[in-house]
Amino acid sequence: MIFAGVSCAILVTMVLAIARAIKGPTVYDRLLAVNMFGTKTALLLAVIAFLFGRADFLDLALAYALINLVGVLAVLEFFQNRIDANGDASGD
Amino acid sequence: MIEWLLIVVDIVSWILLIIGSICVLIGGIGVLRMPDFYSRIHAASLTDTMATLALFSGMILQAGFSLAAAKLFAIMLFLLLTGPTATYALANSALLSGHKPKAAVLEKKVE
Amino acid sequence: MKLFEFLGYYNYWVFAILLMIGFYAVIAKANLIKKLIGLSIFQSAVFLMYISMDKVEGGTAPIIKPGVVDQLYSNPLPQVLILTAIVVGVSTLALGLAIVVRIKERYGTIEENEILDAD
Amino acid sequence: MTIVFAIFLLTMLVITAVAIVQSSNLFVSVMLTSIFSLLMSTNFFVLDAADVALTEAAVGAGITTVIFLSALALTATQEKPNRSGRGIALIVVGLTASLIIYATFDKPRLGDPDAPVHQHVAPYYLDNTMEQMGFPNVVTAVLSSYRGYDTLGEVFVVFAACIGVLFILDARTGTGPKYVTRKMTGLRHHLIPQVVGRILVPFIVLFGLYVQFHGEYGPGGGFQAGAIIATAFILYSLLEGEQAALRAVPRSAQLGLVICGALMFGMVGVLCMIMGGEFLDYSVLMENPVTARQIGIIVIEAGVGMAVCGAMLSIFHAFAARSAEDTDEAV
Repeated sequence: MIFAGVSCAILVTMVLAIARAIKGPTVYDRLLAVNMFGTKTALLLAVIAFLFGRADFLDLALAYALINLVGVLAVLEFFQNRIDANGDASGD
Repeated sequence: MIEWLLIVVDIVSWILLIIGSICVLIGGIGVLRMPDFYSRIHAASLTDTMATLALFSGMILQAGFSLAAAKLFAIMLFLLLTGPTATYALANSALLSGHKPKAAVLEKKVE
Repeated sequence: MKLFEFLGYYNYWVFAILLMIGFYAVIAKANLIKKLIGLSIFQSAVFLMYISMDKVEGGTAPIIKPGVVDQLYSNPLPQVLILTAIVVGVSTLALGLAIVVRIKERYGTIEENEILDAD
Repeated sequence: MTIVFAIFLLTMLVITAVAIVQSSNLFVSVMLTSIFSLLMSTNFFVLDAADVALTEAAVGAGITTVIFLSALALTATQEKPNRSGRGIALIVVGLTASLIIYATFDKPRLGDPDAPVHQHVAPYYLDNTMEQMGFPNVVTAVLSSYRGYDTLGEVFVVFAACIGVLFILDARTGTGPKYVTRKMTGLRHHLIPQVVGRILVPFIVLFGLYVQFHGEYGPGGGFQAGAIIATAFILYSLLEGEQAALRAVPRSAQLGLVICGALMFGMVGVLCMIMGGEFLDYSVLMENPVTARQIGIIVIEAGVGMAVCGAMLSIFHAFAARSAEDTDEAV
C-alpha cells in the first residue's frame, strides 16, 4: 500500500519535471529536467518492480541508473562544441 | 523476539519511504518554483540524493536479506554516483558558457 | 461499471492521438529532421498499441515463476514482435539521418520547400 | 492499480509528444524525445513487457539521443517557421484521429483475458516453454528459437542499415590519416565526469554482459545487451574523445563485430542442417534436445549481441567522423 503512495509522489514529480522541461527558458533548464526525469524513472521502475512483487525485474532500474548519464553528457558535449564553433554564449 | 523485530523493521522502512516521497515532492516543486537556473539545479539535486537514499534504504529494509536487496543497493550506489556527476557537469558547463546567475546580475544593478 | 469501461479504451485512444501527432509532424512540418522525429513518434505509437494488447488483467510478465502453478501470464507474442522492431527502428532512423546529412551538404538546407525549389 | 499508472503515464506521453512537435528549436525537441523514450519504457514496464522496456531503455536513453545530436551537429538546429498547409494537415489529422478512435470502441477492453489475442497461439508457448526449453523466459524462447528465422532476418536488417549508413557517410574503415578525427574537446576539461566515466564504463559493459547471458532467466538477451555495451563505448568516446575511442575499438573491429555476429547466427543454422535437423532447429546439436536448444540459444544471442553492438558503434563513429571532418573543410 505504501508503495502506491510512493509511486504517486514520484509520478507527480515527473509531471513537475516535464513542466520544467517544456517551460524552461534556457537549454540548461531543459537539460536539468531531462536529467531529473531520468533519475525519477529509475526510482519509479524500482518501486513498481517492488509494487508488483516481481523483484527480479530490478535490472531495468539498474539499466537506467547506469545509462541515464550518457544522454545528459551527449547533450552537454554537443552544446559545448556548438559554443566553441560559433561562440554564442547565452542559452537559447 | 523475532516477530517484534520485524515490526520495528517495517515501521522504520515505512518512515524512510515517507521521508523519501516527501523529499521527492519538495524537489519537484522546487524545480518549478525556483527563480533562477542555479537555484533550480539545487532543488533538483535534492531529489537526486536525499530521496534516492531514503527510498532505497526503505526498500532494502523491506526486501530483507536477498538478491533483490543486493540489486537495490547496486542501483542506489550508481544513482548516487551518476546523479551528482551529471549535476556538476551541467552547472559547470552552464557557468563556463557565461550563463550568469541571477544574483550576479542584481549586484551589477546595485553598484 | 461505466468508468472502468472507459479506462479500458484509454490506451487505444492515446495510441490514436500519438499516431496523429506523429502524422501531423510528418505532413505539416517542412524540416526533414522534424519529420524524422515525427516518424519516431508514429512508430512508438504503434509499439504502444501492440504492447497494450498483450496485457492480461492480473497477469504478470511472461517469465514463468518457478513453482507457481496457477499464475496468469500476459501474452508474450506482441512483446517479441516489438522487441526487435525497436532496434530495427533505431537503425533505420540512423539511416534516415545519414541521408538528411548528405542532403544538407548537397543542398545546403534541410527545409523541404527550399530543396524542392533548388531542384 | 495499473490503470492509475497507465492514465498518468499516457497523459504525460501525449503532452511530451505535443511539446516535441510544437517546439521550433530542433535541439529542444531532441531532448524532449529522450523524455518521450523514458516514458515509453515505463509504460512498457507497467503493461507487463519487461524485455521490451529494457530494450527501449538501452536504446532510447543512450543511442537515439546521441545519433540525433550528431546529426544535428551536421545540420541546422533552428527550424524555419512555415505556415503553409497547416490548416489542411490539421483537418486530415483530426478526421483520421476520430476515425481510429471510433474504431477502437469494438476492440476488447484493456486486460480482458478472453480477448482473441490470448486464445490461439499464445497458450502453446506459455505452457511448454518450460519443458521444451528448460528456462522460464518465454519471450527469449520465442525470440530465438520458436521464431529464430525471423530474428535472423531482423539481425540482417540491422546489418544492412549499418552498412547503408557507412556507405552514405562514406566512412572508410582503417584509411588512417585521411580520417584522423579532431579530438572532440567538448567535455575534456570536465575532470569529474571523466573520472566517474572511467569508473562507470566497465560497470556498464559488465551489466551488458550480465544482460546478455541472463536472457533466459530474466529480462535480457542479445538486442538489449548489444545496445547497452554500445552505450558504454559511446560514453567512453564522449568523455575521452573520439581518437581514444577509436584506439580502443578501431573501425575495423566494429565492422568485424557486426559481420561475425551475423555470420555466427547463420552458421549455427547451417550447422543444425549439417547435423541432420532443419535450418535453425537446435535440438539436433546434442543428444539431449533441451540442453541442445539452450546452447543454440546462447550462441544465437551472443551473435545478436555482437551484431547490434557493432552496428550501433560503427553508426556512431560514422556520424562523429563526419562532423569532425566536415568542420575541418568548412573552417
